[in-house]
Amino acid sequence: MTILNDRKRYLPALAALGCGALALLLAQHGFAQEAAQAAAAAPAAAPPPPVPNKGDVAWMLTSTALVLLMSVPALALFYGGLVRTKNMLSVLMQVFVVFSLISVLWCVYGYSVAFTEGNAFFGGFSRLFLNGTFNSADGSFSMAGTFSKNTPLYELVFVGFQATFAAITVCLILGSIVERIKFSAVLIFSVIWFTFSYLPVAHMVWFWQGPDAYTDASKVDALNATAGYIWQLGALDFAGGTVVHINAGIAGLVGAFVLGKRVGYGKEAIKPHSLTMTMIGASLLWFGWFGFNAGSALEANGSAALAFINTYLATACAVLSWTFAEWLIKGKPSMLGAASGAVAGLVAITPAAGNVGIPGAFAIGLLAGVICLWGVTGLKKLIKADDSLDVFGVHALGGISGALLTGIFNAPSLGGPGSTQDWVKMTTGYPGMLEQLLIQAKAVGITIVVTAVVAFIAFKIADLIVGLRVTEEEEREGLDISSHGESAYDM
Amino acid sequence: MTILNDRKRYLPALAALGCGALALLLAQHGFAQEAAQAAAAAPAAAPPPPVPNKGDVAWMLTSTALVLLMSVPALALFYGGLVRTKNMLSVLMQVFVVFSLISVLWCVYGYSVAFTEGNAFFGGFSRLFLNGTFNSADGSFSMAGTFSKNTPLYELVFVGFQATFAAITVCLILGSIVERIKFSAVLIFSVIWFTFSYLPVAHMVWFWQGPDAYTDASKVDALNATAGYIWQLGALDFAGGTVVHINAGIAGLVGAFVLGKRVGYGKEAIKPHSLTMTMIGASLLWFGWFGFNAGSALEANGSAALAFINTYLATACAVLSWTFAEWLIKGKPSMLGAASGAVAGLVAITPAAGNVGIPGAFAIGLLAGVICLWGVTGLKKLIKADDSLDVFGVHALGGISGALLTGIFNAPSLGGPGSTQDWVKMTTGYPGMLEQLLIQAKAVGITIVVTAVVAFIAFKIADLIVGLRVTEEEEREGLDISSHGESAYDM
Amino acid sequence: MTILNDRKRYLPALAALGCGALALLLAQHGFAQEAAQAAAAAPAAAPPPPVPNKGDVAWMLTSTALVLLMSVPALALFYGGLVRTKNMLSVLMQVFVVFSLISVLWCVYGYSVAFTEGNAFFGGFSRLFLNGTFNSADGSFSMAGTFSKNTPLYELVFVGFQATFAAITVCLILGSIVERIKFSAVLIFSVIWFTFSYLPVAHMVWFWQGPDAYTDASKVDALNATAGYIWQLGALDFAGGTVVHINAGIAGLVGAFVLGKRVGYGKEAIKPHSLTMTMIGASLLWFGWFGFNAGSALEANGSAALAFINTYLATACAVLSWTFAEWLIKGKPSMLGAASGAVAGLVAITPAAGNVGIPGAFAIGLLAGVICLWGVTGLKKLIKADDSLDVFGVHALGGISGALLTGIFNAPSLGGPGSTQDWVKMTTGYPGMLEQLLIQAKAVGITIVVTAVVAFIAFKIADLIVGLRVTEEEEREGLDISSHGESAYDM
Amino acid sequence: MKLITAIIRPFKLEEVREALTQAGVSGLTVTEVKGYGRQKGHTELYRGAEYVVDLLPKIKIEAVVPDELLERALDAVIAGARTDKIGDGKIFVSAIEQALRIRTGEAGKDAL
Amino acid sequence: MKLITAIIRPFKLEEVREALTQAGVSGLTVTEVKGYGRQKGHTELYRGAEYVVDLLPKIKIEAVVPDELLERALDAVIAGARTDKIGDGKIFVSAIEQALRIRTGEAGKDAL
Amino acid sequence: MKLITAIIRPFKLEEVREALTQAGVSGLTVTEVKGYGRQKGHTELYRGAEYVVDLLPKIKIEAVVPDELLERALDAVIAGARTDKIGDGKIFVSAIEQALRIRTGEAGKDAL
Ligand SMILES: Nc1ncnc2c1ncn2[C@@H]1O[C@H](COP(=O)(O)OP(=O)(O)O)[C@@H](O)[C@H]1O
Ligand SMILES: Nc1ncnc2c1ncn2[C@@H]1O[C@H](COP(=O)(O)OP(=O)(O)O)[C@@H](O)[C@H]1O
Ligand SMILES: Nc1ncnc2c1ncn2[C@@H]1O[C@H](COP(=O)(O)OP(=O)(O)O)[C@@H](O)[C@H]1O
Repeated sequence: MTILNDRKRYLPALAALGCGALALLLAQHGFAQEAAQAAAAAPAAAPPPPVPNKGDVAWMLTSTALVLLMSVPALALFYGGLVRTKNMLSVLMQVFVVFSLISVLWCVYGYSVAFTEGNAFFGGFSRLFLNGTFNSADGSFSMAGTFSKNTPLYELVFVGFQATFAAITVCLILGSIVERIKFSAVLIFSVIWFTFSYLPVAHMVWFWQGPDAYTDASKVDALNATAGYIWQLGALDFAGGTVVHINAGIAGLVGAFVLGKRVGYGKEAIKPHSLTMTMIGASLLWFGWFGFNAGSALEANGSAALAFINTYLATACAVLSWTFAEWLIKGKPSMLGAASGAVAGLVAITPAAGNVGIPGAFAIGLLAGVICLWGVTGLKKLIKADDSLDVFGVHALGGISGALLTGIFNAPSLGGPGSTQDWVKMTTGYPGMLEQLLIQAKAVGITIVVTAVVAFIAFKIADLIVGLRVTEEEEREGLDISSHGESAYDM
Repeated sequence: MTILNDRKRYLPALAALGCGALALLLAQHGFAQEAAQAAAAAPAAAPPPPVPNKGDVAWMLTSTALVLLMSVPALALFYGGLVRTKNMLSVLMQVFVVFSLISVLWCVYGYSVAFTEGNAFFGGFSRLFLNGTFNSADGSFSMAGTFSKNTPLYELVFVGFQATFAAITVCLILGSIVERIKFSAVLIFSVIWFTFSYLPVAHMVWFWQGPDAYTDASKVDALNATAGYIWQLGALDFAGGTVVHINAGIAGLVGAFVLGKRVGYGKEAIKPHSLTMTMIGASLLWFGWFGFNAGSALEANGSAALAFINTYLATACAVLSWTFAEWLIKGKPSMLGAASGAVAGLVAITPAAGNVGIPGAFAIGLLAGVICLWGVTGLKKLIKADDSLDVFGVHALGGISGALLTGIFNAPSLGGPGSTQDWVKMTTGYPGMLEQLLIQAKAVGITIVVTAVVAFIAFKIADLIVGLRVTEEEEREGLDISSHGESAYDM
Repeated sequence: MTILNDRKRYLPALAALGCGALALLLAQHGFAQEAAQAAAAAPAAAPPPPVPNKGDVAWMLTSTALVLLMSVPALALFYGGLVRTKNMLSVLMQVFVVFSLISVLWCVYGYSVAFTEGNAFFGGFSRLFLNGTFNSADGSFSMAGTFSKNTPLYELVFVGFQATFAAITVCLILGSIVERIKFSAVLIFSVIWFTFSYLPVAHMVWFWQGPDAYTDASKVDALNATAGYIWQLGALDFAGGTVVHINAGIAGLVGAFVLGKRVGYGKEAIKPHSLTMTMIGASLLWFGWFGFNAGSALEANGSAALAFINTYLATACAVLSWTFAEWLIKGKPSMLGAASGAVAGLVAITPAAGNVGIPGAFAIGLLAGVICLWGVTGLKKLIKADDSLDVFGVHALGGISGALLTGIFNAPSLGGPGSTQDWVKMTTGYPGMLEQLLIQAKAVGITIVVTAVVAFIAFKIADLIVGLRVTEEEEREGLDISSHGESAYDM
Repeated sequence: MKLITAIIRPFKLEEVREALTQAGVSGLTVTEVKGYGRQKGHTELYRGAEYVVDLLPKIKIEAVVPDELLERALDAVIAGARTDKIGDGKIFVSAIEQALRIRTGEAGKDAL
Repeated sequence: MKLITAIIRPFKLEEVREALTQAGVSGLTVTEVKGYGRQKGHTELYRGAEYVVDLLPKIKIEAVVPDELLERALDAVIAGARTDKIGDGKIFVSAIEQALRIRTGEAGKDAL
Repeated sequence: MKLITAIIRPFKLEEVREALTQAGVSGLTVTEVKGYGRQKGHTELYRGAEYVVDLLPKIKIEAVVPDELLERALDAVIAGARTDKIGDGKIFVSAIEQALRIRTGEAGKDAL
């Protein structure tokens, strides 16, 4: 007992130490930056960098705020409504703190590791503490590329936008392990998995040099070679089918297996305590997802418009297909079904958003609703894990379906836009349905392997350090009181 | 009993069939589009179309997301909080699914029927399945006009923006008929009313050829003749006083009459189960309404700015006037009153938003609060229908007041901007107060007649097919359990 | 008793009278405006004013809507969740109506007094009823300056944006006085404090002539002399550390003292009735605060990007530091702690948002969490007032910390951008750490004195007119029923 | 004095309360309860998880009455609560030895 | 053994509980109830619909006590719950034939 | 007839209900209550304010049974509710003088 208590105390103490270290680092950093700026002052005499379009900036800031909203409160409410009253705050808390933690780590090293040049799997450390994004000597900002030439964006905007992606991805996993995991274990797992699964997958899928680097055909191969491994394969993932949903969905499933079932699972009725909250969550997810998907165009352009309408339409289609399928099969259409259908549609259209046309949105939406309904009913029974809030059935399955269907409906013959084949001349094309499908499958496969292995190890490490589960008594009492000393409601 | 059950099962089966048919259509469509694109390839040699301003795109995407938020979750919560616990999910579900259904139908045929050329009452079928909005052969997007010359917008953005209008309008009606209507009846009614009331009214009020078509005085009459009937009259409806609020408000009243009163109405206490939810809903409506009204400028320009501040100011005024009037008359100012005042102000300023100046916003807001307070108290007693959540008292009455007051405060002498009289030279003017008021009244009258007739028929058809009401026992038990097999709360 | 009742009735009657007077004023105003427009027609022949960038307009409209969201529903929910069920609606109502009231007063005279030229403490009356912002004769809009030359913004957009600041500031105060104050007293206090504390402080801190006026070094002194007193000192307050948070936080504390403690305070358990609502509120505050802080750049530019990422990062840091500190000290990390940490971080980064670099955001966030945790625990015990929802501990303390730290981390040597020293040549600099810190301290001091004195007088006046507190019996029953005749929940 | 405990359908509360008042009962106490008995429950389905709910919402009314009022009060409850369908509920009668009014300290029948 | 059933004002719960503990009562059970009696209710207004609410929130405390503790316990409740205003509530006493502690199977006074 | 009142742990409800049904009890009524007794509560902390919560969530089951079923029913409750840890709860037995089924007017044992 005493040892347990000590362990409990140990973690925040460590964290406090971390804060102190951080403060020191920052102080150093201040001076280091000064030096860096002095050095940077010389080449600043070059012609002024192109200025971001204010419409793009407006849209990307809005999008970033929208994606933040997707985690807090949207995902927290979607998940929180599905657990029992006694665990409500623990879910809200896990999402709130993990979101914050990953956001901070993103600025400390995550962004650098994911989005600067390194090898095909990991980036480098040149942007630690976001060093170099703002030059305090001359007030200038560094620029990030978009998907159009001569269309820069403040790198800080890109940093913020991507931070919300990293943070929500880790939060998604929580749905599989709620109502029984220790809060300290959640934090330890999050740090490890973020570092060794999210960052490399994001780097593999999304890191490349940007269009402006591709000035000449002769440079193409060398430039491509510096890009992420999956990017090099030619995989299409507009807003995170692999990076976000498959990545999180598989990790969640692993967590459900490693943790074991909740006390009473399968015997007692474990009912959602507030589907009202779940509906609010799902609705805000839909709202915020416009930032997630259409924001992934990085500009307020036609691609954003296409991603936007696809996100809208596919989601509405998935609501209908889940609702009608459930009505047909189970006899009654449920609100939780409609809300789940919306999320399924959103997940599936994520990799496809700007990569397919209207026919793709119809098809992906209608299919996603039915596939994920099967995921949380039929498939769930086969798997026999207590994936508490169906992260696997919705996010992994929806993500995989979406990733593969993107390969198909990207085809211009099915109304899709194809993809840029030549970044020097900016021409688009489509390698062929089988080819693209294979590439997509490879991307899916790699992601699954990486996240499964890393998640397993991360959970095991957390188990070693603090133990994964609360005691049965604490679980019975509810995590709100036992882990956080509060009650969600006093009405 | 068996027949009833069969009927119940019949609907989702039909829907499933529909999905299948859709899938087939889409496959065809893919090929058809290819052909169309091949054909379109030739004239594509013409000079490149003007590019939308990214600030406009950013604003319109944001606005569209905001209007989506107005339905899910805002309206759903505003309504849901007002019903009893046992019917909470049924309200959320009706709004969620109707919103999705209409959004999909909008993309299938609604947009085409409302916003392409046809006659003065209905549009055509050239944009079925949004055909032609994105050209997958060359990656180009079709453009929609705005209210300024040479200021195009991606047509897909306009499609999405308008989709949210259509969808929320049908959802508004639900407030009159909740707590007793069958879910299947809701869906059947929605499809019919949307097709035969929303689409023609939208076409009549808002369809015209856009400013760029008006290149020459000689073309004006011919161009005007292709516009919608009410547009031709010269009616002013900035964001949907007629199309949205009167249209829905009258349909709701008809529904309340046709359905009859809720069991226990007037005898038992039928109290809101969560005014907290209603307040959240009203607040999010206010927030989202900025997209609705200021987005209706279709640009991030001065007109949007004017519509924005008017939407803000009139709403605040209506909150005050409702609150103080209620305080004076009933002895206590209520939160539900303040929230209702906000919605009343928002409804009334909708047709006026960019069509009046600051004095108009003050006046319309202050008046709307008092008028709609009377609508839900005095007038309600006269009407004797169980218009459950006061759709008529707030939306129809507020919409009518707003539509008429728009005619008055549009006058430059009262600080209003007048309206564009000559689309060739882009000059504004004001036909005179009586004239404009008469035009507005005509628009109101036509809308009332169309929606009343269509709503009546649509409810009767739904009654014939599946029956309108659940059984008394189901109503007693609550629709959440009897229609959807779930409970909103388990606390 | 009768007198009391009469007094109760008196207030809404007065308000109604006010509405009538307003209507008359408006009618007059219509004509006055016509005359003004005729006069304005002549100089209108000058070259057309520069047109606002649509990206800026899009961003500022979005930001304004976001700040509105921060009051209704965000702040209302954050506060409402913390009170007992029986007072939930009274909190929602106070926020909703005070927000509306101040917004209306802002348009009537507030904006004019705060943001037009007068003396160093108060502005003038040239913009009463927003007169002159829209010219209905020629459809033109007046322009407001930003912080860049030749970058105008529609003045109406600036009016709306600033309206939300004024309104939320008054709402913030409510947290100190809920659960016992009379609704009528709230309104009277609000009007007085808004007029004599908010308006002068806003004028002192934020009023200046804008960059375009600074055309020539010779004009600088004369121009500076027309600016607000604190602006002249050279104080940095990006988005309202002094104007909003210190201003409100101190007023709240005064209110807590003047009103006295809640019945049962310290004896009975006064627990939050729904931390779920508080979490939703805190999350929406975070979301909306991006408009508040990044919108305060008035453009979609690099400064907005910097303010955005700082707002994001500092908040996440404060969540962590509060959480870990509480864990360490109290044994358990709480959801209310995490949410409070977020608000603390947001408050502290407000004056700093665009005025510091990334290192500043890290430091301010980490410190704010710990400082405000002490504010609501240690310091609170010392003060012995029933500052019910810790407005002082979070907003005043966080605001003061933020204001001072802004002075430090503004230093380019610590990664900060410095500030514009010469508005003619637009060059930046930094006066030195001690100097800037002293200026910041002066700004803080002046604000504290003004708001404390005005708040005290305003509460006393409200006490004289209607009395401050409800009866003990009404307080026991709860304000929802006793003051507003409603219940928040009926589940 | 007797304690009447009636388990009734929620929507019948108002009718029963009125009937009891008419019968001369001066006060009563109401509790929200869940009942299990002959009345069939319903099924709830949350994604893959199906639950049979057979605890149904009921209202419990407790009224202490003087002996002479017992019969009239029982009739009143039955009159107000009856719908003739399974699940209408039960009435239980038990003895109360003492009753006190807290405000005045009155005891026995006077306290009711 | 006797069962003391006290209907009191919600905000008096803590005081009554303490008074009972002081008096030697070792356990009790608390239920949120609604009460109807002499105390006047209030009016609620939702847009056009006005409702008179005369079921007021009360707390029901049930404590089983050995006979010898009865008087002291009754005094404790009264001391803790009294405000001298209408609506303070009632106390009812009835007989308990048997008491069991589930954990140990102990019976009678030992089970309390 | 006897009224069995059992105060048990919330998560034991289902087991107790099944055990009672097995024992032949045909109906019962369930109330959410808060209990105070030997079982230790917990501490809650809201910013600076710390509260010791010693009213814990419990479930009250009331079942009226014919005398001959009493013993079996008591055994059933104990079997279903026991965890051998403090806080398992109590069972109280009292006499019911009369029982009526509202739907049919049946009285006595037939009404159960
Ligand atoms: N033996 C019992 N003891 C306590 N409560 C009972 C008992 N039997 C039934 N009840 C209560 O009465 C309610 C109605 O009983 P039920 O058997 O469903 O219908 P009916 O009253 O028509 O026979 C139950 O839901 C339960 O609350
Ligand atoms: N005859 C009764 N049987 C059961 N409960 C009663 C009875 N009379 C009153 N009560 C309860 O006692 C509460 C207080 O009673 P009331 O008549 O309002 O005031 P007082 O206790 O001061 O006489 C009521 O709200 C009700 O819950
Ligand atoms: N004298 C009593 N009267 C009524 N209820 C009691 C009494 N004593 C205990 N209880 C109820 O029984 C529950 C369990 O009692 P407790 O003393 O905590 O544990 P145990 O039952 O193991 O002795 C309490 O929470 C309370 O609800």
